[in-house]
Amino acid sequence: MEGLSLAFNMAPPPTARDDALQLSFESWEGPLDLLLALARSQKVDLKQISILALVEQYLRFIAEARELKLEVAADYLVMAAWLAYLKSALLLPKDPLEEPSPDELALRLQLRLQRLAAMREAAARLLARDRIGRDVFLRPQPEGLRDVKRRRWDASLYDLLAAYGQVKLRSEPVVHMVSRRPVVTLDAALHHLERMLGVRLDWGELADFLPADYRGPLRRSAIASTFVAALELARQGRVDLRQERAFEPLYLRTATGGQGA
Amino acid sequence: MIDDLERAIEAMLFSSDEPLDARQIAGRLGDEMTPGQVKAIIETIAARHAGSGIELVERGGRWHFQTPADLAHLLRRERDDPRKLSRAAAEVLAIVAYHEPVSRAEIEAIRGVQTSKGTLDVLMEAEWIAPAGRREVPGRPLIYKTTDAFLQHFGLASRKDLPGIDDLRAAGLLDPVDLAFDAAMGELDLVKDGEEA
Amino acid sequence: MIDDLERAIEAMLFSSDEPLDARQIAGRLGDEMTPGQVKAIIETIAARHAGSGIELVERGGRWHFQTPADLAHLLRRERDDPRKLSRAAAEVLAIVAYHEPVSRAEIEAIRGVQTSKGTLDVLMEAEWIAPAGRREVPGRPLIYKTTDAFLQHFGLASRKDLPGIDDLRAAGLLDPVDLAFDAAMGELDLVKDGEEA
Repeated sequence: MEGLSLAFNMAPPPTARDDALQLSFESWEGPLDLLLALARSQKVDLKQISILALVEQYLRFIAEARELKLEVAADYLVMAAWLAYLKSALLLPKDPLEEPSPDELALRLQLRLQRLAAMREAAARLLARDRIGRDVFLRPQPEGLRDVKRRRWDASLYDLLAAYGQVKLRSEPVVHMVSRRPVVTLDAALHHLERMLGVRLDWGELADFLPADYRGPLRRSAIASTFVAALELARQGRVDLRQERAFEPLYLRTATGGQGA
Repeated sequence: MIDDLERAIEAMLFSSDEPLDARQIAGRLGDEMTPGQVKAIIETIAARHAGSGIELVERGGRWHFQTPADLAHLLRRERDDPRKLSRAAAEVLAIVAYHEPVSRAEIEAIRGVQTSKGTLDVLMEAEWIAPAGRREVPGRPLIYKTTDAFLQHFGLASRKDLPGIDDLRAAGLLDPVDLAFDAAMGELDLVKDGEEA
Repeated sequence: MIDDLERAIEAMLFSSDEPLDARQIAGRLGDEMTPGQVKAIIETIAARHAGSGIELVERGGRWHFQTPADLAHLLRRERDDPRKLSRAAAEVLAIVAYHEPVSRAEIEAIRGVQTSKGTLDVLMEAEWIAPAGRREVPGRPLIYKTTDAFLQHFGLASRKDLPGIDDLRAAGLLDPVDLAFDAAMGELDLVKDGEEA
């Protein structure tokens, strides 16, 4: 326990009214910061610091602040309560069953103070380095290394001509041309169908009655005209029509009288 | 070992945001230096840097550091950035090519839509069109024509090589309307195709 | 006579607006140079300028020219006002630098107070610290590290140059309290065991 017992030496505590420590809570960044400042006033290495003395300093500081009716923030009071507990635990005869032991709590506090102090000192050393703009200087307006992008536009002759085609199409007056389509008139179909029926006696499919030389669009027209012609002749009772069901081939023959579909 | 005064003047010239003359430097040093003495030191510094990648040069009695001109290509690199010409720009370019010289208003009349200034800028940046004077009409609008670079890029010996309207039609480039018509008559086409096959 | 490659690299470093690393320089030279070869040349240039009024320094693997610190009094002017840091910001910066990567909770454990959002923001805005991912613990807190700009600003060649970092590490002062506590208790136990034996 050599290291720790050394830590609890009762060094004469500096008063809380020490010049360095104004009784203002705005100067402190929380209880740990205040504790570190108080520890520094012991003017010993943090490893050698008396935690008990530090606790006394802190409690006295808070007590004085309250006497002076200063607003003491809650976290300072929480720390004060904890330190008061630590103090009594350190002073009372040790209870070996108590976990964690007050010595351990004191050690933890000491370790935290050491770490904060180390970082505070590191920050000071960092800020004291040769800093750009304060101690060392750069060129104020370096030209900079630049990559200048040179845009290269890409288009093919096809793109150009296709674009022009579009322009022409847009700008030319729109003329709708309805092409003359070859048709087979109803009269022609009737005439042809009558002729075919005269030759053929049995059932025949509608397509069989079409002129063989009608091809392409003309054939489509011939189907339509012949169909209408067939209906017309059926209406006149001159042909019989038969179809198994919708969309099945349509059959026709010369009327045999009263047996139409 | 470079002496302290020389180091100080060198650092001043380096970190100054404008060229400095000998009098300014002498003033900042605060010593009992004459501009002539400063100038002598500046020349020592300039000589020390001669032939390196940093030069100390005099411009109208003031000195500053700069990089040598022969290294400019390393400091400012140019790189190609290929971009596809937009449809609108292609149309404008085609109109200029077929109708040159042509003003922006005329281009718009032919295209039937407004043409942004940026489109012409792109074509000028590509060096495919160039201003060709002004049309002597009210407002004296700028007129544009295509360039040799245009002919070169599109592999044309001259503008006369541009296909005429009939050629375009024969090539199917005036087809889109027919295609649209046929698409509407799709059923018919299918029947026809089937029968003709 | 300074060779062309050396001149070129010197000019690049001189005109760059940010510190350059060997890879960037090699890339720009476009030659078949390895970063290692570039580095050797950079070191030749740095040696040539050593002791002059312009120094070539390395910061985090990148090089830049700057004036020597001992001439600051001649070069400093009123306008030069490097970012003034609050004590809290300076402490947070130091904690990030010496402990990186570090979470906000870890920073707060050391300082014993909450860190206001503004403190980290100031340091990030200065580009001295930057987020470095998340710690894979419950809550996945963001962790922070220092940047190359931090090394540059504070004149550090690398994090190894942080003042006193080796001593702090050796003293265990960069270890968390828990670890240090266990270590201290371990020593005590050894002593105790020794006494009891």
